[in-house]
Amino acid sequence: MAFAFTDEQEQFRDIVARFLRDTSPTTEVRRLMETDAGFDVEVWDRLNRELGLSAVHIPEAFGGQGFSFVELGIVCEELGRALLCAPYFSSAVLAAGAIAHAGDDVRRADLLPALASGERRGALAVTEPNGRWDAAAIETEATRHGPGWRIEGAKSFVIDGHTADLIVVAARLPGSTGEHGVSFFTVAGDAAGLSRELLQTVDATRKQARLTFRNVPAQPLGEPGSGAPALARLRVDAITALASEMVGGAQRMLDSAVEYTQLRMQFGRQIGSFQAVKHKCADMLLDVELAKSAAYQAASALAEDDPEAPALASLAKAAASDTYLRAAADCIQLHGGIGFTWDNDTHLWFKRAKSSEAMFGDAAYHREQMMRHWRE
Amino acid sequence: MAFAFTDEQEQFRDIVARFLRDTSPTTEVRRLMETDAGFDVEVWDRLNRELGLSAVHIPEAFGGQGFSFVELGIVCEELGRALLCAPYFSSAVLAAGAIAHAGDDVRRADLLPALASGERRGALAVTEPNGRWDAAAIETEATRHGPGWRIEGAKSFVIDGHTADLIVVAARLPGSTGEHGVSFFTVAGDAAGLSRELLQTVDATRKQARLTFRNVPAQPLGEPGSGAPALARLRVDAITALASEMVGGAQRMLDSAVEYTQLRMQFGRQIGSFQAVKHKCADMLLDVELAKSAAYQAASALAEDDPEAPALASLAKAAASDTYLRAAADCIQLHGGIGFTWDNDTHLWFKRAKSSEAMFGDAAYHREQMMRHWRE
Amino acid sequence: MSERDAGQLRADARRWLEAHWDPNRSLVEWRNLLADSGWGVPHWPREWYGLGLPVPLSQAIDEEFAEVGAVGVAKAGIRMLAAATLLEHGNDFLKERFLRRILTGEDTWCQLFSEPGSGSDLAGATTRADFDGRQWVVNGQKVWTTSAHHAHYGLLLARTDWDVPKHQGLTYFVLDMDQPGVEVRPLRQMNGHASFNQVFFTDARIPPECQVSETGNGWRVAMTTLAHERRGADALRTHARATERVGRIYEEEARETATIMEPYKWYPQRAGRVDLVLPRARETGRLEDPVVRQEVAKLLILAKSAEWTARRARAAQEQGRPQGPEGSLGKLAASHVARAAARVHTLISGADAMLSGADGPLDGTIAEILVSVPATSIAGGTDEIQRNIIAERVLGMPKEPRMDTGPFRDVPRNVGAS
Amino acid sequence: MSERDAGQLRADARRWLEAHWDPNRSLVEWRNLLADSGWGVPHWPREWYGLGLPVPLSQAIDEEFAEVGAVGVAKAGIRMLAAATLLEHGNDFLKERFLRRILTGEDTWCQLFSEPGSGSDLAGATTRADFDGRQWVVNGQKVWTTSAHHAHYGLLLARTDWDVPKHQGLTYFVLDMDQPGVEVRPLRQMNGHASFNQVFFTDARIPPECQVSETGNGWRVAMTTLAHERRGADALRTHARATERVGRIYEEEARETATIMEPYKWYPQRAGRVDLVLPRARETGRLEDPVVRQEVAKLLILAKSAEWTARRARAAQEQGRPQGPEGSLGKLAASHVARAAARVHTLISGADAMLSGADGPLDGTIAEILVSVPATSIAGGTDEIQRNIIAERVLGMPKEPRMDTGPFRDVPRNVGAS
Repeated sequence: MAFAFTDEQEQFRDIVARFLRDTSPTTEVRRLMETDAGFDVEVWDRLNRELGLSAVHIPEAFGGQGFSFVELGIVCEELGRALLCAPYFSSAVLAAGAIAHAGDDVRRADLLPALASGERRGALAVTEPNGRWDAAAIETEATRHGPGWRIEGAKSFVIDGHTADLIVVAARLPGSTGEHGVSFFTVAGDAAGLSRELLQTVDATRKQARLTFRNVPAQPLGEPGSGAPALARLRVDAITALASEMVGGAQRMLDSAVEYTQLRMQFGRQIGSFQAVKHKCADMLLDVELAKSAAYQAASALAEDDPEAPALASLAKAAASDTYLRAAADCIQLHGGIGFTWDNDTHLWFKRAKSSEAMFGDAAYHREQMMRHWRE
Repeated sequence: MAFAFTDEQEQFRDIVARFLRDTSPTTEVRRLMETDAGFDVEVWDRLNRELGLSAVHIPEAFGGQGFSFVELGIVCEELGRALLCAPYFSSAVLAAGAIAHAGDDVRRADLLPALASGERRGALAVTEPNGRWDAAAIETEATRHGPGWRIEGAKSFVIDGHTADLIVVAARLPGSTGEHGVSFFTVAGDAAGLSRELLQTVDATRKQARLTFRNVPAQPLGEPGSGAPALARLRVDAITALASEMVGGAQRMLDSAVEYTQLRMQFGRQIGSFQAVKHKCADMLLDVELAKSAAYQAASALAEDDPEAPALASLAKAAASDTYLRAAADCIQLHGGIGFTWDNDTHLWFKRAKSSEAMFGDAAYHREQMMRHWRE
Repeated sequence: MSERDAGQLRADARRWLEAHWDPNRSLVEWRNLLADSGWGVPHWPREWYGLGLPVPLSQAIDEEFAEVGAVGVAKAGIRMLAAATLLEHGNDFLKERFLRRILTGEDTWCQLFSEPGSGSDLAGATTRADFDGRQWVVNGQKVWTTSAHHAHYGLLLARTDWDVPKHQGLTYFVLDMDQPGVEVRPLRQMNGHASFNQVFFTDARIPPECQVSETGNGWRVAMTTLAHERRGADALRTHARATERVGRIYEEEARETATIMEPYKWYPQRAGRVDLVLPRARETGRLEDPVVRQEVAKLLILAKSAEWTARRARAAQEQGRPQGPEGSLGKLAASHVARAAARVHTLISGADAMLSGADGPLDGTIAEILVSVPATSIAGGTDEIQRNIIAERVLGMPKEPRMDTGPFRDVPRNVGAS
Repeated sequence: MSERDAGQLRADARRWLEAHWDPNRSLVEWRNLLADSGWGVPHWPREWYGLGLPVPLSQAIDEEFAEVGAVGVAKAGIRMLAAATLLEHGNDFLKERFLRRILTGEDTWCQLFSEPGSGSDLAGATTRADFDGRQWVVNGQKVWTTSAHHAHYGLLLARTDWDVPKHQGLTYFVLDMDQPGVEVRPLRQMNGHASFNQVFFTDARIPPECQVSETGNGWRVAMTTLAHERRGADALRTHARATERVGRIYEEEARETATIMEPYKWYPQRAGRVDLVLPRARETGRLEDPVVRQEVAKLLILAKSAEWTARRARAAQEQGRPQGPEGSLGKLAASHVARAAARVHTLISGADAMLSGADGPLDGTIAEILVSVPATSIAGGTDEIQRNIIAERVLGMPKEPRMDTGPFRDVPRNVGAS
C-alpha cells in the first residue's frame, strides 16, 4: 500500500489546522491547563458546530460524517500539533469507539449521535490503578441487579473522566477471569455511587481522573461478558489515534527548533548555522518523517480493515513514543537555557510526549506486541 | 576502589608499547594475517625473551614474574592497540589460566614454566560448534582408558588451536549433564586422532581452528569431572583480558580518527575543524574513557580477588563490545571513502572489534550476566 | 496527450514489434533497428533516435516491449548518464559520434569525477587539463570509478583554470580511455571486493571536439550527470530482471548484464539484508529471546518506516505534489537501516558472527554484511554531507561560513592525497 | 613542609580550638574570631585573615575542626567565588571592605555573568556600564542568577567598550544589589521550581572604587571566577553535612545552610537519581523482565563507568600526574547518565510515569526526575559546548573559523532577546 493523502484530505487538514491556530494559541493552552476542567466549552462547541470534528469517523447512520480512520488520524495529528485542550480524544476517539465496537445498533443509535454532535462528552474507563490496558487486568465487577446492572470497582488514568457526561466502563462478570467475562457498560457521569477525582499528571494539558464505583447503576453495551474482541479492537483504534496525535506534536517540536535556531545568535552567527545544530535538526526531520509514515500506514490499515492493522498500530505507537520524546528533548536542548524555562512553550509538548510515551503501553511493550504478530 | 596505575605500571606499559611499535607495524600485521600460522616465531621469542610477557602474571613458583592481573591487562591493552599477531591471548591468558586454575601444583609445575617462557604455546578448547562458552554446553567426552584418558568430540573457535603445542580441552564424564562432570584435560598438539583445521574468520589477525578429537589420549587437569569452578573463573579471566585488549584497540581507532581528520582537507578546511567531526571525536573519547575505566576496574577486582569480579568483568566486556565496534565504525566513517579501502588500516581493527564483540558472549549476554549478580 | 493517443501509440508499437522483434537477431543488430525506428528511446528527440514523446507515454511503450519480451536499448551503467548529459549539453558532433553506440551497448562508459583529494568536495578536483594549442593534456588521478577497466569512454571533470573560485575553473570532457596516458588500477575494498578503480592520467590527450562544456563551465554540466544518477540506479534495478528467456539475443543481453552488474554484487549485503533477519532469527531459535525480539522489532520498525516514507514520496510525486522532504531522507535512512541490520545479524549469529566464507553463516553472506555495511554511510555522499543537504535544502537552515570561495589556487587543499 | 610541621600545626589548631571553640557562641561572633586568628582560612595570606599555609596543610586543619565539630567560615554559594576573585584581582580597598563579611556569612553574593542574549557565549554580554564622570551607570539584564533575591552584592561583568573585540570590551565590577536601579525577578523552570533569577538594571550605580578589573580587562578576571566554580560546588557538598549537632551556633548554621541549599533541592532529580533505579525495578517487579534488565544494565554500566572515570581522574591528580582527559568528560557523561536514567525510570514506572505530585510514584519524585533531567545537558554549558571544549582542548582539534573577532559593535547578535 503506497500511502498518500487525497487533495480533499489535505484541504480538510488545512481547515482543521487553521481553526486550531485561531482557537488554541499557547496562551489558551496555558490558561486551560491551569483549570480543573481543562477545556473551553465554547471552543468545544465551535469545533463540533463549525467543523463537526467529533462526527468525522462516526457512521452517517448514527449522526456522523462517515469518513474513515485516515480522516480521524488527520484530526488527531493536528490536535497534537496544536496541543488543543479538549476532550476530543476521550470522547470522540475512545468513548465513541467503544460504543461503535461494543454496542448493538440500538445502543449506537441511542448514544452516538449526542457524542457525534459534541452535545455530550464521553470518557472511557478501562485501565485500573495497576495501569494495564488488557482485558485480563480488569477487576471491576458488573453484577445483575433486577432488570439492570451495577458496577463495583476502581478505575484510573481515565482521560477527562472527571468532566464526562457519559462513562463507558469495562468490567467483568463475577467469577470470570482473563479475557472471558469482560465487556463494556455505560454509566452516567453524575450517577449515584460514582466518585471522580482529578489526578495530578505530568501533562497538565490532558486531564486524567480516578473513578470509584460503589454499586453504580449501569447499562450493558452488547452482550454482557463477551466484550473482549471489542476491547481488543478499541486498543488498536486508541494507539493508532494516539500515534497520529504524537507525530503531530513531534512535527511541532521540529518546526519550533528550526525556527528558533535561525533567530538565535551566538558567537556572531545564527546558531542554526552550526553543524551540530543543523545535523540535530536533520536527524529530527528523518525521525519525524519515519514516525509519520508509520502512523499513516497504521491509520490506512484500519481504514481498510487490514488484518495487519494491530501489528502496524503497535509499530506506529512504538515509533511515535521514541520519536516524540526525542524531538521534544532535542527541541529543549536546541533552545538552550531558555528552553528549560516555564515561560518557553517547549515543555508543554515535552510533557505531552512523556505522558503519551507511557499511555496505552510504552515502546518496548508495543515492539513485543508487534513481534507476536510477526513471530511466525 | 579508586583505580590508578602506579608509576612502575606506567613504565611497564611504555616498554611494551615501544616494543610493539618496533615489532608490529601494520605492514607486519598485514603480512602475518595472510599466513596460516598467523604469527612470527622470532617476534614471539623476543616478546618472551626480552620482555617475558607470557610470564607476567604467572606465579614465580611456576616460572612466572608473579605480577597481578592489572599488569596482564596492561599487556593485553597494548597488544590490542598494536593488533600484534601472536598467540599471546590463546597461550598466556587462556591456556596458562586454565592450567593455573584447574591443575594441581604438580601439573602446574609440569606445564606452566614452558608456557611462561613462551617455549611452548598452549591453546584452550572449550567452545564447541554451538558457540557456547558455559559448562552445560560441553558435549565432548573424556573416558577412562587403562591408566589414562581418551577424548572424543569436536571443538570450534579454538584460538590458535591449529598451531598450539598443547591443547587444554574441557570435556565431560560420560553420562554427566550440566555443570557436573565437566573438567579440563591436556592433549599434545600433535596427538594421534586429533585433527585441526583452520577456520575462515572475519578477523584474519587472530586465527581460530576447529578441532576434532577421535579417541585422543589426554591427561587430566585436577580432579576429573569437577572442573566447573575453574572454568567459571577462567571465563572471568578471559573476558577481562579481552576487554582490556578491546579498549586498547578502541583507543587506537580514536587516535587514528583524530590524526586523520587534521590532515584531511575538504572545502578549504581541515575536516577536523567541522563541528560534526569534532563532536564525533569528543563522543568517541568519552566512550573510550568510560570503557577503559570499566576494564581497569575489572582487572583490579580480579587482582584483589574481589567477589564482585565476575559482575565487573561482564560489565567491562559489555562496555568494550559496544565501544570498540562504535569506535572502529566511526573511524571508518571519519576517513570517508578511503576508510573503506583495503589499503587503509582501519578495517583491520574494525574486524577485530566485530569478532571480539561476539567472542565469549556479546554485550547483551554479559549485561544479563551482570544483572544476575546484582539482581538481589 | 489523451487516452486515445496513448492507445493508438500502443497499437503502433505492437504492430512494429510484430513486424520486427525476433529473439534470434544479434543484440547490436536489433538495437540498431531500435535506434533507426525511434522505438528504443521514444522520449528522446526525433532527430536523435527517439520519437519526441513525453516520458509517461514512453513508459507505455516499455510495457508493450515487456509484453512480448522484447529487449530494449542498453540502459545500465554510466552510459545512460553519458547519453543524458550529451543530449542536454553536447554539440551535434558529440551526439552523432557517441549516442548510437551507447544505445547499442557497443560502448561502455565511466564517470571520472571523484578524486582522492576531493570526495565530499567534488568541486575541489585537482586533475588538470591544459590546452597545448592542439589538444587538451590531462594529468592527475580519479578514484571510485566503476567499470573503468572495460570502459571505452569517460566523463571527465578537470580543472582548466586555477585562478577563479573552484566551481568556475572546471571543464567537462569526454575522454577516450583507450590510450597510453590512461592507467586503470582496481581499488580493493575492506570487504575484499574490487568494484571500483583508480584512474591515473599522465599526459592523456583529449581532442578539442571532445570538450563538452564551455571552458570553465564544467560544473553546471556535471550537475546534470549527477541529477541523472538516481534514475540510473533505478534503471539498473529494472534491468536486473527480464533475463530468463530463450533466444540468442537473451544470451547476449544476459552476458552484457552480468558484466555490468558484477561490481554491484555485494550491494545487497551493504544495505544490511533486512530480508534475512526474521528467517535467521527463527532458524537459530534466537527469536525466542525477548531481548532479541526487541532488537529485531527496532530494526523492522526502522526499515518499514523508511520503505513507507520512500513510497509516500513517490506517491506524492505521482499526484503531482511538490516533492516533500521524504525524498532526500532516503539515503540517510538507509545508513541507519544498514547499521541496525548489521547489529541484529551479529546478535542473532552469536559466535558464528566471527566466521566468514564457507565456514560462516549462510556461506559467508552474514560476514559479508558485517564488513560491507560501513560503506552505506559513505558511498555516494557521507551521512554528514546528507545532513548538511537536508538541513540547508529541506529545512532551509543557514549555510556555514565558507573557507573556499577565493581563487582555487589559494584554497588550502590536500597535497598528494590518495 | 614536613610531617613534623603538620603534626605541630594540628597540635596548635587543637590547642586554639580547646581555648576558643564554644557551640553556644553566635555564628558571626565565632567567625570573626576565626577571621582574626587566621584559623578559618589558613590557606589565605596572613594579611587577609589567613595563615599563608599550603592547601594540603589547611585540609589538616579542617580535619581538626571536624574532630571537635567546630563550625568553619561561610563557604557555600557564590561568596567563595567572590572571595577567590577579590583575593586574586581586588585592590586592598575591596579586600578590606568585603572579605571579612564574606567569611562571617553576613554578606551573600551572586554572580551576574549570563544574559538572555549570551548563554553559551558569555563574552557576548551586552549589559553596559558607562562612566558618567562620577560613577558607573549600569543598564541591561542578567539571568540564571542564583540567590540574587537575597544577595547583598553581585559580581558583574559588563561592557564598557563597544569598539574593540568582544573579550576586550568587558569590565568586572562589584555591584551593590540593594539599590533602586536593580530589580530581581524569579525565573520559573519547566519543573516548576524557581531556583534562579532575572536581574534588571536601570541606571544602577557603581562607585569607581568598586571596579575590580582594569577597564576592558574584565574577561581575565571572570576566568578566575569561573575556574573556582567547580571547587565552589564541592564546598557546597561537603558543607551539606555537619548540621546535626546541638548548640546555638549549629542552629544558626543550619538556617544559613537551608537558605543557601534551597535553590539546589531538585539537583539530585536533575541528575536522574540512578540510586533509585534498582530498588524501583525490584519493588515494581519489573526487574523480572529481561528487557528491563538490559536497560537497567546499560544505565548501570554507564553510571558506574562515569563514576570510575571521575575517580580515576582524581586518583591520577593525587599522584601528581598531569590531569588526563577524564576530568573534562564528567559533565558530558552526566548528561548521558541523566537521560538514560529518565528513560529507565519511565520504563519501570509504566502508566504511573504519567502521574505527578502526591499521585505520582515516590510522592512525585519520579515525575520530578522526568521533567528536570533536560536541564543536565544545558546548565553550566550545553553538551554541544562541552564537545567543542573536549575536541579542541583535550584532543587538540582545530577551532572553527570565527565570525565574532571584529569590533563588538559590528558583531551580529540577538536584539532584545530574553
